[in-house]
Amino acid sequence: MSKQRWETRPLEVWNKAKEMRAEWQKSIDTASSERVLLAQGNIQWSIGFPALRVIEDNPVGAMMANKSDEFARICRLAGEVLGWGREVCGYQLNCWGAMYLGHQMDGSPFPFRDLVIPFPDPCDQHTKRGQAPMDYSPIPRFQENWPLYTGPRDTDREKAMIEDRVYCTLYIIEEIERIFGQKFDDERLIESVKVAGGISPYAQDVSRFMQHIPSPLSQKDLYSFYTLGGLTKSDPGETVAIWKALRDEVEWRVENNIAAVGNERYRWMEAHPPPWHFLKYYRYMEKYGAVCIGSQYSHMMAGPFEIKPDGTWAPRGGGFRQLVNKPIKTREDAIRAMIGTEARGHRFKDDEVIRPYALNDFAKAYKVNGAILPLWRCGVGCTVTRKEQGLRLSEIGVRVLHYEGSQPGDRTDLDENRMMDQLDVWMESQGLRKLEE
Amino acid sequence: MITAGIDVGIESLKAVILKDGKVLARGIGLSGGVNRARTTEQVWRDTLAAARLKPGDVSKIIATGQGKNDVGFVQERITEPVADARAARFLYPKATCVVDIGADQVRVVTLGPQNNILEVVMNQKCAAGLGILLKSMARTLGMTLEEMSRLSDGPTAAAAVNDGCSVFAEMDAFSLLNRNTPKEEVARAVTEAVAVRINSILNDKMKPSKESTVLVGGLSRNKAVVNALKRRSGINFLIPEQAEYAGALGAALMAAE
Amino acid sequence: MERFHEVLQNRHEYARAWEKRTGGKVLGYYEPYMPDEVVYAAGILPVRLLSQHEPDDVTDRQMYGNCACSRDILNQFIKGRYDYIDGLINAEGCQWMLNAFQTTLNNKPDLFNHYVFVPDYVDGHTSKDVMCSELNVFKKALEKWTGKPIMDNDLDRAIEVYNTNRRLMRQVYELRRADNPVILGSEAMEMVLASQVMDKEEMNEMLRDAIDKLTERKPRSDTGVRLMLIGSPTSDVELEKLVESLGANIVIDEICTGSCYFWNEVIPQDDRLMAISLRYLGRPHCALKDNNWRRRPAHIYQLYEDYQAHGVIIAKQIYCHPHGTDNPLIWKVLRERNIPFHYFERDTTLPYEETRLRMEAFISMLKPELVLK
Amino acid sequence: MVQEYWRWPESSWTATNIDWKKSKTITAGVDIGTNSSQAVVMCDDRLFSYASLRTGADYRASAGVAMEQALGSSGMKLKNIRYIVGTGWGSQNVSFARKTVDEINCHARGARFMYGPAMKTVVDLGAQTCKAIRLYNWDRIRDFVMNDKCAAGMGRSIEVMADLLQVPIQEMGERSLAVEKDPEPVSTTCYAFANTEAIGLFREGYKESEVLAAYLFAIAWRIHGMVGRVQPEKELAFTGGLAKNSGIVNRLERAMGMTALTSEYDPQLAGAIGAAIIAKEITEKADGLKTVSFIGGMPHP
Repeated sequence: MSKQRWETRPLEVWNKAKEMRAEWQKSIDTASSERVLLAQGNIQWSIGFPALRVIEDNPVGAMMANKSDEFARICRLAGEVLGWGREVCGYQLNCWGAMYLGHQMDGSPFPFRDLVIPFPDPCDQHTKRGQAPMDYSPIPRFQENWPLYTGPRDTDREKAMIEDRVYCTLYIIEEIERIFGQKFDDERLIESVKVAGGISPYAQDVSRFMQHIPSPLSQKDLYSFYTLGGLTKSDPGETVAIWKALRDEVEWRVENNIAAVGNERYRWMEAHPPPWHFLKYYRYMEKYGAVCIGSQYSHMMAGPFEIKPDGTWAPRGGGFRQLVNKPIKTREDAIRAMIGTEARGHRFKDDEVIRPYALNDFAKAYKVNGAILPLWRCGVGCTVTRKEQGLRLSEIGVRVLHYEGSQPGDRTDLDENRMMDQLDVWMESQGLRKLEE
Repeated sequence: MITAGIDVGIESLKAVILKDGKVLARGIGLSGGVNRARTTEQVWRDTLAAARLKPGDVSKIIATGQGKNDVGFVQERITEPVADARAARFLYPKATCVVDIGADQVRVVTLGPQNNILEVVMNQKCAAGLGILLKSMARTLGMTLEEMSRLSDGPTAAAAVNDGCSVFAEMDAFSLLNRNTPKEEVARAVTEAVAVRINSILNDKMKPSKESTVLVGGLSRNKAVVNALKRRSGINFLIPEQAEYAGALGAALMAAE
Repeated sequence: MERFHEVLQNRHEYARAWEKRTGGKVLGYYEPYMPDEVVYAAGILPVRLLSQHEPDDVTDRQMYGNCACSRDILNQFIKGRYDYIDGLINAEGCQWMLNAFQTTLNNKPDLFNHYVFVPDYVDGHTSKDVMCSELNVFKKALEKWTGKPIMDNDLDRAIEVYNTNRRLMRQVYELRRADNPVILGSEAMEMVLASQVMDKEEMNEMLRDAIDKLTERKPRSDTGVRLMLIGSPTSDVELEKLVESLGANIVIDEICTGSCYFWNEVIPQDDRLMAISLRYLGRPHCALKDNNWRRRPAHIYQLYEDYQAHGVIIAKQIYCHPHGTDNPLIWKVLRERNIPFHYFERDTTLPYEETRLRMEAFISMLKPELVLK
Repeated sequence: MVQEYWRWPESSWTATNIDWKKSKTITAGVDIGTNSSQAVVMCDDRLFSYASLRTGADYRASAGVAMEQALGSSGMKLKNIRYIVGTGWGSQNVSFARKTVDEINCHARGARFMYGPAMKTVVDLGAQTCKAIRLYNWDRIRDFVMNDKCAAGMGRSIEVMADLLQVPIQEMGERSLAVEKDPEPVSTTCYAFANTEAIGLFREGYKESEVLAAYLFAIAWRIHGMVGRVQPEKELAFTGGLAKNSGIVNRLERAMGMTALTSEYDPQLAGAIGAAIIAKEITEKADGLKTVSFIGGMPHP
């Protein structure tokens, strides 16, 4: 085996992150016994309700797929017999399957939701998200619009959209106050908006550091981290602290050339969730000295980036980050600040839906040699324009590999051996052989 | 010096023994499914015998093909497209692209100016089962692959079967049979479907050039498929004789370097 | 009757002829929430892009995992079947169609195109305002493109034409409620499909005399079992024809290319665009837009009762995710109400034998005597 | 000549203790499936003879051959048979049949005949399609489902697998049961991918029995999901060719927590027997005799 070019060492912040994740999981499980409301969804302002905890089914489903093939399989079956089609997002199928079974992986009772506030998102699966618990037991469900349109941004066009979103949010808050008799705490909301604005600078730094060669982190590390911002809403202060710690450690790693992959000689990017039950292909690629520097999906916490006219790689702005400096006095101010000046959703997905070229900027900025773009046969938001992006990337000389599976959270129809073979072919056809057997 | 290449395919095994760029012997055998390791050794021994050589005479053996990891007695393993590319360059120095159509894989390898590879496109899972579909249809129609190829060679069929998926395609074929569509017609429809599949993979990334594209692999012996494919893609394929040995040849050439 | 069939079969020729005759422009659209009236008011012919069964070896390059409809529409564009289309509209619906829209534009960037945002939260208090402002933007875009303004009386005329069409179609559907209807499911479905690729004024004429003819027609006696069809949009009547050959008749459908297309009218008000927005936000919703209030099951049950159907066929396109996600509730409701139903998936090709088997069994399940007939 | 592991034995049988000349009504049923064809002759209410063979490309011919073999040396001629019903994928090709009936009704009746009045749910494991049927009264169908597309062609998958592992198709089931604990099922049952899947498992050091187990488990699981959609009752029976594969049936029973009813008849015959019974009912109807009558409406599921 050849000598490592760079030193590697585990991330120290990671243990702390683990604890926080565990705490969060606990807080969800104990919600009902603590008489705390449990909301299905992912919302920025939930902090305003002291006794409201929020859980999205994505991480749950991903976790299940990753931890236990068997349980995920049984859950999917529980959903299938009730008529769920294979097109349904694998996360949902896992999560709601567990709901139908009534227990979680570890046998503990399933935390049933008290209300649903689907996180608006261009992906159709999100649009209809959270209907399962609503159809299963009569609980209220609130929805917002997630405006979308093609072509250049048009602020006049977005006025009505912004008003609509502000109205909806305020309406939902009032409804929750009315239905569940909870008092909404404006102060906490305002504070949290500032905080939420506070995470992103750190997250953005982390993202920027990863342009360094050797990359200080790899996709695996990011996947452990990128949901933290969402996970620990209950204590924004803590979240900011850990992101700061992460930022500092990564900076230090960059200064001392601490690498994620010791023999980094090939950088590749991804788009969208990996097969959560089959993460070992990252390690497999490391045999070739290839490091995954992430994807727009995993750099999401930092917000959407773009290449500025002066050639630097910087966040695109818009969204609430833009307005945190403005004085925020009332609940409405805070909400407006969150929604920002742009109603048109601009998270990673729309960038692709609106213009398949977005990934090219990303590829250039991170100096990648190749890209592995999964084709999720039944995933909607996860598959749309994937092929187009492949073509665009190959135009700028990035080698593209597609592999096919059923769903990110679903083991069905992902042929692992075929995928391994494809990885070998892909690497060897670029003149790379395994460094060690 | 004497080198050898072994192509351990899904359906069949191919071996080539090479001496200074000259082929000494070829050997072919049915891949024995899970007993692939054993059958491969058998084929290898036969090929040696045909070349009147002892194992010791061969300085290097390289294996390729989807089952390459199942054989023990080789020094090295390379992936199929690399071998194909090497062979194509050897047979046609001007080749710019090589297409390998096999039992359940289609590989489109675009060659660069030197011996480098610009792009490899392999079919996705759901487009798999090309050779296998033909095989199992032949079984259903109660004819051999050769007969099927002969019968289905001709103008595009009036009837059509699903071109996205082998299983649906078979379902449609059964329906056709049930409505007493003549065997030939059904065979032709299935062949067309296979051609459509392959062509959509040819379209996938870099379009292969019309004149300097080499066609190899087991299915390249199937006249009907090749003609249907020519019709669809408008590519005038260069097909070497012994096209199915291309992989093994490529491996042997690599071993010589 | 046959005329509708012809128009549907030769829809491309029809549109070309229309273009030549009127010198007007043709807009293709993907989604059921497309505000036809605005387009029609601008003197443009809105044509719904429908799929057809054609071997497809080109779309894999740009698409993957899409439903057969969206794939085939792109396929037809690349193969030049739609060369007469001057522009594309995508009124937000499902993402596969958005994908088809995007990808087609990447192939033909010079086409006029516009994206109309339709609120997902159709019941929302302010959604109608968003929709209305979107229609305004759309109107302006069209005016800019055609170079002539859209006047209120243009809109009124368009609304009138479309409402008439809807009323006539309701009349046709009303005939299907009879104990043995004079019109078959396949014929009715062909009418609706044709109406989505035709000039509505011409369509209305054809409809009027078709209805006259229908009234003195003898009903068929051999299609006793009454079925309801729900599920993904379709662009052909193979299934209807099939069940008719097996002694059944589809008397009502709840499909975006079927009854949902014309079910409710625009209720006129001074703010024309608002009137139109309210119509589209109030229409029987497609599986995707049926979000919070879950109106769809109730609507389905209503139709089931009104048309005295014996059973329900749920036909879903493979990879049609809105219906894949909506099915569980539909199943639940149908089971609760003890309504027999059969669910199956269809693909580009409808495997004849398999489908026949399903339908034959389902029909004889509803009417066991048939087995011994 | 290479051994054809996928080929299953064809069979035919004639009752020795029945004198067909004495019986009142003789009826027959012919079931032309995509992979196998069966013909059955029934005298009054008893099974007289059957033949089961592989369907060729020419469905018409297969039907004829099957019928011929069923008549065998019994001296019975087609004209002796009062009424013949055809069923199965190729039912239209049974030229000598007076009527065709869909498999689902036939399997329901056939299973009723084979498994008796206790049975409430039939699962037909055919080569091309699988069906789960729920019955009420005597032979009325309350609800049924058929596999979706990606679960089609399981019979073919089994054949491909037999070829690949070089295991005779009749032995697959038993051999797969040799494992002490079932491994996770393979990710797909589609025959087009069977190759790479199985090879991969071997690479990971699986034994033959374990590969078989993983594969048959996957098939059983697929079917389990489908059967679940009719909310099966515990008195269930398996018919069709795959029902002979203990590896699938066993795992299915385990997954569903039920034990299937058993019968002395060959499960593959259910369709044909059902057809013959329907033929008999039709004749009885013609003679104005009372058939099992339809009592009440749809019961509440």
